[in-house]
Amino acid sequence: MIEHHLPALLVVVPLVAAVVTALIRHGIAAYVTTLVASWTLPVMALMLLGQVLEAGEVSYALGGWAPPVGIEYRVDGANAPLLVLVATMAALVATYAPRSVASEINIGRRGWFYTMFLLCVAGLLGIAITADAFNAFVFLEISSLATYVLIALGRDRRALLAAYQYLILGTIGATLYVVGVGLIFVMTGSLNMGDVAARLTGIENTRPIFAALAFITVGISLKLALFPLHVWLPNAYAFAPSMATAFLASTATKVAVYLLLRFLFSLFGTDFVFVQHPITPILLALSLAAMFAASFVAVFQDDIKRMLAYSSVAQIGYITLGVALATQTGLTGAMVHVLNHALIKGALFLAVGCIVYRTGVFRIDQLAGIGRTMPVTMAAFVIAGLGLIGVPGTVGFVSKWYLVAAALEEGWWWLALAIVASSLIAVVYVGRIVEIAWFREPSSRVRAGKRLPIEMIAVTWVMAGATIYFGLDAEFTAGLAGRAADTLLAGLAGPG
Amino acid sequence: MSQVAELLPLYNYWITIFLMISGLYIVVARGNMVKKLVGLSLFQTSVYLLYLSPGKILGGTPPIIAEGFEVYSAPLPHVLILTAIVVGVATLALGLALIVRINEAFGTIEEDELFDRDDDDA
Amino acid sequence: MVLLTLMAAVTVGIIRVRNLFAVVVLSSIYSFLMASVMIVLDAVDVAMTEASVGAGISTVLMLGTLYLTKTSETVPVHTPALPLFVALGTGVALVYGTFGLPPFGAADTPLHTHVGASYLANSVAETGIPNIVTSVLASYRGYDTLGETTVIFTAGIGVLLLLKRLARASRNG
Amino acid sequence: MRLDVIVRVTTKFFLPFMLLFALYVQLHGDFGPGGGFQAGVITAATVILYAIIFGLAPTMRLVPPIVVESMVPLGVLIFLGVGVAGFVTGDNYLNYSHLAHDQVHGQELGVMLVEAGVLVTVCGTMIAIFYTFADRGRS
Repeated sequence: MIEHHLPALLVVVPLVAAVVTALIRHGIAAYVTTLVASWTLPVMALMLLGQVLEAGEVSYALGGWAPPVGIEYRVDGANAPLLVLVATMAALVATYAPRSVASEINIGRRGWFYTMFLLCVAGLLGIAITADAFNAFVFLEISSLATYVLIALGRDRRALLAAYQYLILGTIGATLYVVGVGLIFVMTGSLNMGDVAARLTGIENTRPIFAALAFITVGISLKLALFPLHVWLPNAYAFAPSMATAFLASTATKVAVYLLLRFLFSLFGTDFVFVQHPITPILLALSLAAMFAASFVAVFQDDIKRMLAYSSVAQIGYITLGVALATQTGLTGAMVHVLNHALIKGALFLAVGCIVYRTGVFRIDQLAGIGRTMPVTMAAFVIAGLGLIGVPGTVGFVSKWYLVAAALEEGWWWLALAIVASSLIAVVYVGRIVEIAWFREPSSRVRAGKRLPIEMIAVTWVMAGATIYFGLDAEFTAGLAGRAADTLLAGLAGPG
Repeated sequence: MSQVAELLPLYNYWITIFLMISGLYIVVARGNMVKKLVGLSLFQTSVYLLYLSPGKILGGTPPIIAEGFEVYSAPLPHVLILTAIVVGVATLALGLALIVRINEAFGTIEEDELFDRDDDDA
Repeated sequence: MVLLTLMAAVTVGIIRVRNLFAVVVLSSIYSFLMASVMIVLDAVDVAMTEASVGAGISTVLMLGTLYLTKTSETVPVHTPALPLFVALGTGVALVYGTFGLPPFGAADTPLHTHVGASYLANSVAETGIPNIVTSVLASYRGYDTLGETTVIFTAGIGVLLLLKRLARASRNG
Repeated sequence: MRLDVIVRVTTKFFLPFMLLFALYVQLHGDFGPGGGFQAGVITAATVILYAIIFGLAPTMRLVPPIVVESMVPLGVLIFLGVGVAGFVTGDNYLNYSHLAHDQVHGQELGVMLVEAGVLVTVCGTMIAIFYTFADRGRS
């Protein structure tokens, strides 16, 4: 019985928890609620993944109204891994959170801070699971509004500016998305993605549909921080509270990537988007620009969180690169990098959270000798950093392997070289941290500080360990990613 | 009236587009944060027209079933726009709250001045 | 049509005027005009909401903000070339897109024949509610409305988090 | 707040009618334009008008902030609860069909409850936001 309702429960449970935390307000009680609720999520997401692997896809009609009249939740090979990712990250970050939050958020605000976190989780899960274009917008706004608040609660006053900037750009992005959906809606009369895909056949080449494609792509690109539209991201990540940064960096942009893929492949169809229109060169150029320019900027950052944020922009470039190739291998590479980069960035930001908790230091030059005073944390940082570079044996290598393979399949050896070359820039910025952390005398700022709580180190290490585990045994993640690529390429218009 | 009816479709969309461009222009060009938010809501409101215009049937009535009426306008766009309005006002409220806090923290709500100050901090 | 022209005029006003009070008042007028246009378009529920939200709540909130901050805008130092380009680019894309749209006021567009028709045909029998907007809002697409309520909830708690003064201990930073 | 006595008297005269109108909009939403959202805004407007005319402190005594702030999540909780009731009656989430003895009544009941949830949240949020803005300006 309960198995049948899992798709709805996955979103409703964090919503109920959010409401409960808002009602009780008390910091500790709210935290316990958050922890319990967020640990039920990965359980449910894994059960759903099991159902998908068994049955192919799971559809759930909300309100009992069959789509397209009602809103449908639909889990298939493409979004099931993403749901597992978001749910697991929510649980891990919630476990990590209490003392980190206690050190950064005023006691009077803690209860509601968790409310915002849960709303953000519910919003992201809602976007990932829905098969209704407008419903996706509503949940996009839930997660966005919650994100703005989370960012604004950072300790630095510039956090407010970062949140404001993100609010403006995020709203523009969401509005452009709504314009695109509106055009599709007028042309097809439907909002359900599968139904739209079926009804689009035959009228693809009309102008409104092409305009809709443009609006939706640009709108979502703002959200996923595609290269020239990434301006909000570095500040947002740099000034948000540690725990929020770790969660957002590993999930928010990934969900936006998924939504874009859903539209490009499932809804408009691979043929229409990539064969008839010059999307591939544009996306390819932007991806390459992101990989090089953002990596390059990352090298010159003074603030460790900003450095990692720019590195995120660069890594999103790798993901869109795989998308631009629009082949099975390329998409597999993109999807596997979605999962892998989430693990890597999660581990890195959690490690930074540990450093900030203990020393309060953000600036890279003040981190001198931190490797000697916090060896356990920094070891995790370095392992994840190696993943960022793409050293064999880490998850980063798996992603790059697929991307290079996809590039070579097309016969574009220069692209394969570019992928390897841009990884070398990552060596520079990760190497810089290693040099400062281990090969300099510890400064007084790094020596002093509180004891690090066990749960923070433990979660950081779970994440860092995962980057190694899935790097050595890539069967699981690559298998899921390959399945996702198949599902996306098959489109929704076909049978089923 | 028939001439008006012929002109109306184009006019509707032209105004919608004009409003959208103006809204977007205000958001991107103006440095004052309150004005930016006004522009943002202009931008959002213009989208409402884009949804509602195609839903109208000439000679139709609002979608409330009653005797004596046969032709009704499409109800679904109305529902979507209701939701969009709500989302818009929620964003506006949050944005204004942020502006108030920014004004307290920095003493200004002009972006140009703010970025100058930001450089001093760094 | 007259209303639409008036709206365009008000928009020009909003762009030009630098006194923020005037801008807020103009945007309130704009919302009323928008609500009138919505009535013409048969969207009575939406018009009611726009009038109460756009002209009511938004105006109150903006005036509250102005009271807490400043009321006039400084002259921008940038040249408006880039913004103009962005805005016009969007406009061109839209003009391009709207040319293929079905004609205004026609009854045989997909919007009316597909899902919309089934709501009109079945609502009274299935839900007993003659106002289709209500039945779609609360039942057929009730989940969207749940999301919408959650958006309000998020914004409400968010504003409280940002602005509510704490009973004890001042915020650091 | 020394305002003209005419304003005060007129406001006092109008307030009950505004509340009554909100109730009408809420309950008549099935047949005419209106529903939980609009009614919530009108109700909130009544309180805000009272606060503007008679001052914030008396309004906060009449409608305490703690009540308003609890209304915000409470409305969502009603909505979510109606949805969960769908599970209990053996249907999908937010399916109201079996809440009452037959489908049409079930739907009507469900819609009414959901609209009530919307009213509570919207009204609570609007008043709460107004309070915080106004309160911020007092210092």
